[in-house]
Amino acid sequence: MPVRVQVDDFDVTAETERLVGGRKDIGAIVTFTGRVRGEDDGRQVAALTLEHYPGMTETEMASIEAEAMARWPLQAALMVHRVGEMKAGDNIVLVITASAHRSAAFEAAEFLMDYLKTRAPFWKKETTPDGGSAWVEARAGDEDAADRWR
Amino acid sequence: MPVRVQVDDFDVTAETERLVGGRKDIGAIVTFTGRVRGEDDGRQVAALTLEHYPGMTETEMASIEAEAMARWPLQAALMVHRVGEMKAGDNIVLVITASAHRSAAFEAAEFLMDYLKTRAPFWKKETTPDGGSAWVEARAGDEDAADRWR
Amino acid sequence: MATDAKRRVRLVYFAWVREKVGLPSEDVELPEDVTTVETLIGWLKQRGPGYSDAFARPQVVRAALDKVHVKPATPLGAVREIAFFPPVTGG
Amino acid sequence: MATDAKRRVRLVYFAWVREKVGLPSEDVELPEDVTTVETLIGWLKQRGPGYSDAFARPQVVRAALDKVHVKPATPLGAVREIAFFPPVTGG
Repeated sequence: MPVRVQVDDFDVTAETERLVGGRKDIGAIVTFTGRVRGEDDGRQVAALTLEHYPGMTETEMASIEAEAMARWPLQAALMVHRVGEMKAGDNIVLVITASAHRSAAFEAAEFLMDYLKTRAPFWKKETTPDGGSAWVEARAGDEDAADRWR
Repeated sequence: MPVRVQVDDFDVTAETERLVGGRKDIGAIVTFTGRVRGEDDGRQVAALTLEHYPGMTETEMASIEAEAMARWPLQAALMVHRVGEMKAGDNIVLVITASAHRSAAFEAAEFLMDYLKTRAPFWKKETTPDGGSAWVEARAGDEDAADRWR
Repeated sequence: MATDAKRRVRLVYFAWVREKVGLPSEDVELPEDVTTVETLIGWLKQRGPGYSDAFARPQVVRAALDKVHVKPATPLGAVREIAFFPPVTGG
Repeated sequence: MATDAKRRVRLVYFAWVREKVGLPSEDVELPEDVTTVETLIGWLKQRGPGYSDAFARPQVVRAALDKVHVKPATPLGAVREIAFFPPVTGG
Protein backbone atom coordinates (compact mmCIF):
# COMPACT_ATOMS: atom_id res chain seq x y z
CA MET A 1 0.00 0.00 0.00
CA PRO A 2 1.38 3.41 -0.92
CA VAL A 3 2.93 6.09 1.26
CA ARG A 4 4.62 9.20 -0.10
CA VAL A 5 6.60 12.17 1.17
CA GLN A 6 6.64 15.06 -1.30
CA VAL A 7 7.13 18.80 -1.67
CA ASP A 8 4.27 19.21 -4.15
CA ASP A 9 0.61 19.68 -3.29
CA PHE A 10 -1.84 16.82 -3.84
CA ASP A 11 -5.33 16.58 -5.36
CA VAL A 12 -7.82 14.49 -3.35
CA THR A 13 -9.95 13.41 -6.31
CA ALA A 14 -6.92 12.46 -8.43
CA GLU A 15 -5.31 10.50 -5.57
CA THR A 16 -8.59 8.69 -4.88
CA GLU A 17 -9.04 7.70 -8.52
CA ARG A 18 -5.42 6.51 -8.77
CA LEU A 19 -5.95 4.43 -5.62
CA VAL A 20 -9.39 2.87 -6.25
CA GLY A 21 -10.71 4.12 -9.61
CA GLY A 22 -12.49 1.38 -11.56
CA ARG A 23 -12.79 -0.93 -8.56
CA LYS A 24 -16.29 -2.22 -7.84
CA ASP A 25 -15.69 -3.72 -4.38
CA ILE A 26 -15.53 -0.42 -2.50
CA GLY A 27 -18.57 1.10 -0.83
CA ALA A 28 -16.90 3.67 1.43
CA ILE A 29 -13.99 6.07 0.92
CA VAL A 30 -12.86 8.35 3.73
CA THR A 31 -10.29 11.09 3.17
CA PHE A 32 -8.59 13.26 5.76
CA THR A 33 -6.81 16.43 4.67
CA GLY A 34 -4.73 18.41 7.17
CA ARG A 35 -4.15 22.08 6.37
CA VAL A 36 -1.99 24.90 7.78
CA ARG A 37 -4.14 27.05 10.05
CA GLY A 38 -3.47 30.79 10.19
CA GLU A 39 -3.70 30.69 13.97
CA ASP A 40 -2.37 28.10 16.43
CA ASP A 41 -3.09 28.39 20.17
CA GLY A 42 -3.50 32.16 19.80
CA ARG A 43 -0.33 32.70 17.71
CA GLN A 44 -0.64 34.05 14.16
CA VAL A 45 0.93 31.68 11.64
CA ALA A 46 1.98 32.92 8.20
CA ALA A 47 3.83 29.80 7.09
CA LEU A 48 5.12 26.41 8.20
CA THR A 49 8.33 24.59 7.37
CA LEU A 50 8.02 20.83 7.51
CA GLU A 51 11.23 18.88 8.13
CA HIS A 52 11.46 15.09 8.15
CA TYR A 53 13.87 12.19 8.52
CA PRO A 54 14.26 10.78 5.01
CA GLY A 55 14.20 7.02 4.97
CA MET A 56 12.77 6.64 8.46
CA THR A 57 9.64 8.63 7.53
CA GLU A 58 8.66 6.30 4.70
CA THR A 59 9.44 3.17 6.75
CA GLU A 60 7.42 4.43 9.69
CA MET A 61 4.46 5.46 7.51
CA ALA A 62 4.49 2.09 5.74
CA SER A 63 4.51 0.31 9.10
CA ILE A 64 1.56 2.41 10.38
CA GLU A 65 -0.34 1.65 7.19
CA ALA A 66 0.43 -2.08 7.42
CA GLU A 67 -0.95 -2.05 10.97
CA ALA A 68 -4.19 -0.42 9.76
CA MET A 69 -4.52 -2.96 6.92
CA ALA A 70 -4.13 -5.78 9.48
CA ARG A 71 -6.68 -4.33 11.91
CA TRP A 72 -9.49 -3.32 9.49
CA PRO A 73 -10.89 -4.92 6.32
CA LEU A 74 -9.52 -2.23 4.00
CA GLN A 75 -9.41 -2.56 0.23
CA ALA A 76 -6.83 0.23 -0.03
CA ALA A 77 -5.12 2.99 1.94
CA LEU A 78 -2.87 5.91 1.06
CA MET A 79 -0.83 8.38 3.12
CA VAL A 80 0.80 11.44 1.54
CA HIS A 81 2.73 13.98 3.64
CA ARG A 82 4.20 17.21 2.31
CA VAL A 83 7.55 18.65 3.40
CA GLY A 84 9.17 22.05 2.86
CA GLU A 85 7.48 25.46 2.98
CA MET A 86 3.70 25.83 3.25
CA LYS A 87 1.58 28.88 3.91
CA ALA A 88 -1.67 29.24 5.86
CA GLY A 89 -4.51 27.45 4.04
CA ASP A 90 -2.18 25.01 2.23
CA ASN A 91 -2.54 21.23 2.40
CA ILE A 92 -0.08 19.32 4.63
CA VAL A 93 -1.22 15.73 4.83
CA LEU A 94 -3.65 13.37 3.09
CA VAL A 95 -4.98 10.02 4.31
CA ILE A 96 -7.37 7.92 2.21
CA THR A 97 -9.01 4.68 3.33
CA ALA A 98 -11.35 2.51 1.25
CA SER A 99 -13.48 -0.37 2.45
CA ALA A 100 -16.71 -2.21 1.68
CA HIS A 101 -18.46 -0.45 4.59
CA ARG A 102 -18.10 2.93 6.22
CA SER A 103 -17.22 2.04 9.82
CA ALA A 104 -13.90 0.39 8.84
CA ALA A 105 -12.99 3.29 6.54
CA PHE A 106 -13.72 5.91 9.23
CA GLU A 107 -11.94 4.07 12.05
CA ALA A 108 -8.85 3.25 9.99
CA ALA A 109 -8.52 6.86 8.79
CA GLU A 110 -8.64 8.13 12.39
CA PHE A 111 -6.13 5.49 13.45
CA LEU A 112 -3.74 6.41 10.62
CA MET A 113 -3.86 10.10 11.56
CA ASP A 114 -3.41 9.41 15.29
CA TYR A 115 -0.39 7.18 14.66
CA LEU A 116 1.07 9.47 12.00
CA LYS A 117 0.91 12.39 14.46
CA THR A 118 2.78 10.52 17.19
CA ARG A 119 5.18 8.22 15.29
CA ALA A 120 6.16 9.56 11.88
CA PRO A 121 9.33 11.74 12.10
CA PHE A 122 8.06 15.11 10.87
CA TRP A 123 8.64 18.45 12.61
CA LYS A 124 6.85 21.73 12.05
CA LYS A 125 8.41 25.16 12.43
CA GLU A 126 5.95 28.06 12.43
CA THR A 127 6.74 31.47 10.98
CA THR A 128 4.70 34.37 12.36
CA PRO A 129 3.66 37.39 10.21
CA ASP A 130 6.42 39.51 11.87
CA GLY A 131 9.10 37.05 10.65
CA GLY A 132 9.68 35.24 13.97
CA SER A 133 9.79 31.48 14.00
CA ALA A 134 9.38 28.67 16.53
CA TRP A 135 9.24 24.88 16.51
CA VAL A 136 5.74 23.55 17.20
CA GLU A 137 5.49 21.62 20.47
CA ALA A 138 3.93 18.17 20.55
CA ARG A 139 0.40 18.03 21.99
CA ALA A 140 -0.36 15.70 24.89
CA GLY A 141 -3.80 15.23 23.28
CA ASP A 142 -2.18 13.55 20.28
CA GLU A 143 -0.56 10.93 22.53
CA ASP A 144 -3.92 10.33 24.21
CA ALA A 145 -5.62 9.94 20.82
CA ALA A 146 -3.02 7.37 19.73
CA ASP A 147 -3.26 5.49 23.04
CA ARG A 148 -6.96 4.69 22.57
CA TRP A 149 -6.07 2.21 19.78
CA ARG A 150 -3.91 0.02 22.05
CA MET B 1 -24.76 25.18 5.19
CA PRO B 2 -25.30 23.49 1.85
CA VAL B 3 -27.12 20.28 1.00
CA ARG B 4 -27.85 19.12 -2.53
CA VAL B 5 -29.72 16.36 -4.32
CA GLN B 6 -28.56 15.90 -7.90
CA VAL B 7 -28.41 13.48 -10.81
CA ASP B 8 -24.85 14.45 -11.81
CA ASP B 9 -21.66 13.05 -10.34
CA PHE B 10 -19.54 15.19 -7.97
CA ASP B 11 -15.82 15.93 -7.69
CA VAL B 12 -14.43 15.79 -4.13
CA THR B 13 -11.61 18.29 -4.70
CA ALA B 14 -13.87 20.79 -6.47
CA GLU B 15 -16.57 20.53 -3.78
CA THR B 16 -13.97 20.96 -1.03
CA GLU B 17 -12.48 24.07 -2.65
CA ARG B 18 -15.94 25.57 -3.21
CA LEU B 19 -16.75 24.93 0.47
CA VAL B 20 -13.54 26.04 2.20
CA GLY B 21 -11.04 27.20 -0.45
CA GLY B 22 -9.09 30.26 0.69
CA ARG B 23 -10.09 29.92 4.35
CA LYS B 24 -7.21 29.91 6.84
CA ASP B 25 -9.11 28.78 9.94
CA ILE B 26 -9.46 25.12 8.93
CA GLY B 27 -6.97 22.48 10.03
CA ALA B 28 -8.93 19.33 9.27
CA ILE B 29 -11.16 18.28 6.38
CA VAL B 30 -12.86 14.88 6.35
CA THR B 31 -14.71 13.60 3.31
CA PHE B 32 -16.87 10.51 3.01
CA THR B 33 -17.76 9.15 -0.41
CA GLY B 34 -20.26 6.31 -0.75
CA ARG B 35 -20.09 4.22 -3.92
CA VAL B 36 -22.17 1.49 -5.58
CA ARG B 37 -20.63 -1.90 -4.80
CA GLY B 38 -20.80 -4.62 -7.43
CA GLU B 39 -21.85 -7.11 -4.77
CA ASP B 40 -24.22 -6.68 -1.82
CA ASP B 41 -24.74 -9.47 0.72
CA GLY B 42 -23.71 -12.02 -1.91
CA ARG B 43 -25.95 -10.64 -4.70
CA GLN B 44 -24.33 -9.32 -7.88
CA VAL B 45 -25.28 -5.67 -8.50
CA ALA B 46 -24.97 -4.15 -11.98
CA ALA B 47 -26.73 -0.86 -11.22
CA LEU B 48 -28.76 1.03 -8.64
CA THR B 49 -31.74 3.34 -9.05
CA LEU B 50 -31.99 5.96 -6.32
CA GLU B 51 -35.46 7.40 -5.68
CA HIS B 52 -36.18 10.20 -3.20
CA TYR B 53 -38.97 12.39 -1.82
CA PRO B 54 -38.33 15.82 -3.34
CA GLY B 55 -38.76 18.59 -0.84
CA MET B 56 -38.62 16.36 2.22
CA THR B 57 -35.13 15.11 1.31
CA GLU B 58 -33.58 18.58 1.28
CA THR B 59 -35.40 19.61 4.48
CA GLU B 60 -34.32 16.45 6.27
CA MET B 61 -30.69 16.77 5.09
CA ALA B 62 -30.58 20.42 6.15
CA SER B 63 -31.93 19.49 9.59
CA ILE B 64 -29.33 16.70 10.00
CA GLU B 65 -26.60 19.14 9.00
CA ALA B 66 -27.88 21.83 11.41
CA GLU B 67 -27.75 19.25 14.19
CA ALA B 68 -24.09 18.43 13.37
CA MET B 69 -23.19 22.14 13.30
CA ALA B 70 -24.77 22.55 16.74
CA ARG B 71 -22.98 19.53 18.22
CA TRP B 72 -19.45 20.04 16.88
CA PRO B 73 -17.29 23.14 16.29
CA LEU B 74 -17.46 22.90 12.49
CA GLN B 75 -16.37 25.68 10.17
CA ALA B 76 -18.31 24.15 7.27
CA ALA B 77 -20.22 21.04 6.19
CA LEU B 78 -21.64 19.78 2.91
CA MET B 79 -23.90 16.86 1.96
CA VAL B 80 -24.50 15.89 -1.68
CA HIS B 81 -26.67 12.88 -2.60
CA ARG B 82 -27.18 11.61 -6.13
CA VAL B 83 -30.47 10.25 -7.46
CA GLY B 84 -31.36 8.34 -10.62
CA GLU B 85 -29.38 5.55 -12.27
CA MET B 86 -25.88 4.60 -11.09
CA LYS B 87 -23.71 1.63 -11.99
CA ALA B 88 -21.26 -0.36 -9.87
CA GLY B 89 -18.25 1.81 -8.97
CA ASP B 90 -20.16 5.11 -9.29
CA ASN B 91 -20.37 7.71 -6.53
CA ILE B 92 -23.66 7.93 -4.59
CA VAL B 93 -23.13 10.29 -1.67
CA LEU B 94 -20.60 12.85 -0.46
CA VAL B 95 -20.20 14.32 3.02
CA ILE B 96 -17.55 16.94 3.81
CA THR B 97 -16.80 18.36 7.26
CA ALA B 98 -14.23 21.02 8.09
CA SER B 99 -12.99 22.05 11.53
CA ALA B 100 -9.96 23.48 13.30
CA HIS B 101 -9.06 20.02 14.65
CA ARG B 102 -9.49 16.50 13.36
CA SER B 103 -11.61 14.85 16.07
CA ALA B 104 -14.60 17.16 15.43
CA ALA B 105 -14.33 16.70 11.66
CA PHE B 106 -14.18 12.88 11.94
CA GLU B 107 -17.01 12.58 14.47
CA ALA B 108 -19.31 14.98 12.62
CA ALA B 109 -18.77 13.17 9.30
CA GLU B 110 -19.67 9.82 10.89
CA PHE B 111 -22.72 11.37 12.54
CA LEU B 112 -23.90 12.91 9.24
CA MET B 113 -23.61 9.56 7.45
CA ASP B 114 -25.34 7.64 10.25
CA TYR B 115 -28.25 10.09 10.32
CA LEU B 116 -28.43 10.37 6.53
CA LYS B 117 -28.72 6.57 6.28
CA THR B 118 -31.62 6.37 8.75
CA ARG B 119 -33.56 9.63 8.23
CA ALA B 120 -33.18 11.06 4.73
CA PRO B 121 -35.92 9.74 2.39
CA PHE B 122 -33.90 7.93 -0.27
CA TRP B 123 -34.53 4.39 -1.52
CA LYS B 124 -32.26 2.12 -3.52
CA LYS B 125 -33.39 -0.42 -6.08
CA GLU B 126 -30.71 -2.88 -7.19
CA THR B 127 -30.52 -4.30 -10.70
CA THR B 128 -28.67 -7.61 -11.04
CA PRO B 129 -26.62 -8.52 -14.15
CA ASP B 130 -29.45 -10.82 -15.37
CA GLY B 131 -31.86 -7.86 -15.40
CA GLY B 132 -33.75 -8.69 -12.19
CA SER B 133 -34.36 -5.95 -9.68
CA ALA B 134 -35.18 -5.62 -5.98
CA TRP B 135 -35.53 -2.86 -3.41
CA VAL B 136 -32.68 -2.80 -0.92
CA GLU B 137 -33.75 -3.60 2.63
CA ALA B 138 -32.77 -1.34 5.50
CA ARG B 139 -29.95 -2.67 7.71
CA ALA B 140 -30.49 -2.99 11.47
CA GLY B 141 -26.82 -2.00 11.83
CA ASP B 142 -27.60 1.44 10.41
CA GLU B 143 -30.20 2.07 13.13
CA ASP B 144 -27.67 0.95 15.76
CA ALA B 145 -25.03 3.28 14.32
CA ALA B 146 -27.45 6.23 14.46
CA ASP B 147 -28.56 5.36 18.00
CA ARG B 148 -25.06 5.76 19.42
CA TRP B 149 -25.30 9.56 18.94
CA ARG B 150 -28.37 9.95 21.20
CA MET C 1 -60.42 23.33 2.98
CA ALA C 2 -64.16 24.11 2.94
CA THR C 3 -65.27 22.00 5.89
CA ASP C 4 -63.76 19.57 8.39
CA ALA C 5 -66.17 16.83 7.31
CA LYS C 6 -64.65 16.58 3.79
CA ARG C 7 -60.89 16.70 4.27
CA ARG C 8 -59.07 16.62 0.96
CA VAL C 9 -55.45 15.44 1.25
CA ARG C 10 -52.70 14.39 -1.11
CA LEU C 11 -51.27 10.89 -0.61
CA VAL C 12 -47.78 10.18 -1.97
CA TYR C 13 -46.07 6.79 -2.20
CA PHE C 14 -42.43 5.84 -2.65
CA ALA C 15 -40.32 2.78 -3.56
CA TRP C 16 -42.16 -0.53 -3.20
CA VAL C 17 -45.17 1.13 -1.54
CA ARG C 18 -45.60 3.13 -4.78
CA GLU C 19 -45.13 0.02 -6.92
CA LYS C 20 -47.68 -2.03 -4.94
CA VAL C 21 -50.29 0.75 -4.76
CA GLY C 22 -49.65 1.36 -8.45
CA LEU C 23 -49.66 5.17 -8.19
CA PRO C 24 -47.04 7.78 -7.24
CA SER C 25 -49.69 10.03 -5.69
CA GLU C 26 -53.42 10.69 -5.49
CA ASP C 27 -55.83 13.20 -3.97
CA VAL C 28 -58.46 11.70 -1.66
CA GLU C 29 -61.24 12.85 0.66
CA LEU C 30 -60.86 11.33 4.09
CA PRO C 31 -63.89 10.01 5.99
CA GLU C 32 -64.49 11.62 9.37
CA ASP C 33 -63.35 8.59 11.38
CA VAL C 34 -59.88 8.64 9.78
CA THR C 35 -58.02 10.74 12.35
CA THR C 36 -54.53 9.22 12.67
CA VAL C 37 -51.87 7.65 10.42
CA GLU C 38 -52.96 4.22 11.74
CA THR C 39 -56.66 4.69 10.94
CA LEU C 40 -55.71 6.07 7.52
CA ILE C 41 -53.72 2.89 6.79
CA GLY C 42 -56.72 0.81 7.91
CA TRP C 43 -58.98 2.75 5.53
CA LEU C 44 -56.51 2.50 2.62
CA LYS C 45 -56.23 -1.29 3.02
CA GLN C 46 -59.95 -1.58 2.14
CA ARG C 47 -59.47 0.23 -1.19
CA GLY C 48 -58.14 -2.68 -3.25
CA PRO C 49 -55.60 -5.49 -3.53
CA GLY C 50 -52.68 -3.11 -4.34
CA TYR C 51 -53.30 -1.20 -1.12
CA SER C 52 -53.84 -4.28 1.03
CA ASP C 53 -50.57 -5.68 -0.36
CA ALA C 54 -48.64 -2.44 0.24
CA PHE C 55 -49.88 -2.17 3.83
CA ALA C 56 -49.93 -5.92 4.61
CA ARG C 57 -47.21 -5.37 7.25
CA PRO C 58 -48.06 -1.83 8.39
CA GLN C 59 -45.18 -1.84 10.90
CA VAL C 60 -42.64 -1.74 8.04
CA VAL C 61 -44.31 1.19 6.27
CA ARG C 62 -43.10 4.62 7.39
CA ALA C 63 -45.18 7.78 7.18
CA ALA C 64 -44.54 11.51 6.92
CA LEU C 65 -47.06 14.32 7.45
CA ASP C 66 -46.28 17.38 5.36
CA LYS C 67 -42.72 16.02 4.89
CA VAL C 68 -41.97 15.30 8.57
CA HIS C 69 -41.43 11.73 9.87
CA VAL C 70 -44.27 10.66 12.21
CA LYS C 71 -45.34 7.64 14.27
CA PRO C 72 -48.50 5.61 13.44
CA ALA C 73 -50.50 7.09 16.33
CA THR C 74 -49.91 10.68 15.17
CA PRO C 75 -53.18 12.63 14.58
CA LEU C 76 -53.55 13.87 11.00
CA GLY C 77 -54.68 17.35 12.09
CA ALA C 78 -54.80 19.87 9.24
CA VAL C 79 -52.21 17.97 7.16
CA ARG C 80 -52.16 18.50 3.38
CA GLU C 81 -49.71 15.80 2.22
CA ILE C 82 -49.31 12.31 3.68
CA ALA C 83 -46.41 10.13 2.46
CA PHE C 84 -45.98 6.37 2.84
CA PHE C 85 -42.67 4.62 2.16
CA PRO C 86 -40.39 1.75 3.25
CA PRO C 87 -37.53 2.30 5.72
CA VAL C 88 -35.01 4.59 3.99
CA THR C 89 -31.94 3.08 2.31
CA GLY C 90 -29.92 6.04 1.01
CA GLY C 91 -26.30 6.89 1.68
CA MET D 1 33.51 -2.26 11.28
CA ALA D 2 37.07 -3.28 11.96
CA THR D 3 36.99 -3.64 15.74
CA ASP D 4 34.51 -3.22 18.60
CA ALA D 5 36.85 -0.85 20.41
CA LYS D 6 36.64 1.89 17.76
CA ARG D 7 32.98 2.04 16.80
CA ARG D 8 32.37 4.58 14.06
CA VAL D 9 28.73 5.74 13.86
CA ARG D 10 26.79 8.46 12.11
CA LEU D 11 24.84 10.87 14.32
CA VAL D 12 21.93 12.77 12.76
CA TYR D 13 19.97 15.60 14.32
CA PHE D 14 16.58 17.09 13.46
CA ALA D 15 14.52 20.22 14.20
CA TRP D 16 15.67 22.17 17.28
CA VAL D 17 18.17 19.45 18.26
CA ARG D 18 19.87 20.09 14.90
CA GLU D 19 19.74 23.87 15.39
CA LYS D 20 21.21 23.71 18.91
CA VAL D 21 23.94 21.21 18.00
CA GLY D 22 24.65 23.30 14.93
CA LEU D 23 25.06 20.33 12.57
CA PRO D 24 22.65 18.16 10.57
CA SER D 25 24.91 15.11 10.99
CA GLU D 26 28.42 14.00 11.90
CA ASP D 27 30.51 10.82 12.00
CA VAL D 28 32.02 10.03 15.41
CA GLU D 29 34.02 7.27 17.09
CA LEU D 30 32.32 6.12 20.25
CA PRO D 31 34.36 5.41 23.40
CA GLU D 32 34.04 1.90 24.78
CA ASP D 33 31.93 2.95 27.78
CA VAL D 34 29.22 4.42 25.54
CA THR D 35 26.90 1.42 25.27
CA THR D 36 23.34 2.80 25.38
CA VAL D 37 21.39 5.79 24.07
CA GLU D 38 21.54 7.28 27.59
CA THR D 39 25.31 6.98 27.95
CA LEU D 40 25.74 8.37 24.42
CA ILE D 41 23.70 11.45 25.42
CA GLY D 42 25.89 11.85 28.53
CA TRP D 43 29.02 11.69 26.36
CA LEU D 44 27.61 14.16 23.79
CA LYS D 45 26.73 16.71 26.50
CA GLN D 46 30.47 17.03 27.31
CA ARG D 47 31.32 17.99 23.73
CA GLY D 48 30.40 21.67 23.88
CA PRO D 49 27.72 24.25 24.74
CA GLY D 50 25.57 23.44 21.66
CA TYR D 51 25.36 19.79 22.73
CA SER D 52 24.74 20.55 26.40
CA ASP D 53 21.95 22.95 25.36
CA ALA D 54 20.39 20.42 22.94
CA PHE D 55 20.42 17.65 25.58
CA ALA D 56 19.70 19.88 28.62
CA ARG D 57 16.39 18.06 29.14
CA PRO D 58 17.26 14.60 27.81
CA GLN D 59 13.74 13.29 28.56
CA VAL D 60 12.28 15.47 25.76
CA VAL D 61 14.81 14.30 23.16
CA ARG D 62 13.75 11.21 21.22
CA ALA D 63 16.16 8.73 19.62
CA ALA D 64 16.12 6.27 16.74
CA LEU D 65 18.66 3.52 16.04
CA ASP D 66 19.01 2.78 12.35
CA LYS D 67 15.68 4.57 11.79
CA VAL D 68 13.70 2.74 14.49
CA HIS D 69 12.29 4.54 17.57
CA VAL D 70 14.05 3.38 20.78
CA LYS D 71 13.99 4.10 24.53
CA PRO D 72 16.98 5.72 26.35
CA ALA D 73 18.09 2.44 27.94
CA THR D 74 18.37 0.67 24.58
CA PRO D 75 21.88 -0.82 23.93
CA LEU D 76 23.56 0.62 20.84
CA GLY D 77 24.72 -2.79 19.62
CA ALA D 78 26.06 -2.77 16.05
CA VAL D 79 24.10 0.35 15.09
CA ARG D 80 25.32 2.51 12.21
CA GLU D 81 23.07 5.58 12.42
CA ILE D 82 21.77 7.22 15.59
CA ALA D 83 19.20 10.02 15.30
CA PHE D 84 18.16 12.56 17.93
CA PHE D 85 15.07 14.74 17.56
CA PRO D 86 12.20 16.41 19.47
CA PRO D 87 8.78 14.74 19.83
CA VAL D 88 7.29 14.56 16.34
CA THR D 89 4.76 17.19 15.20
CA GLY D 90 3.70 16.15 11.70
CA GLY D 91 0.22 15.53 10.37
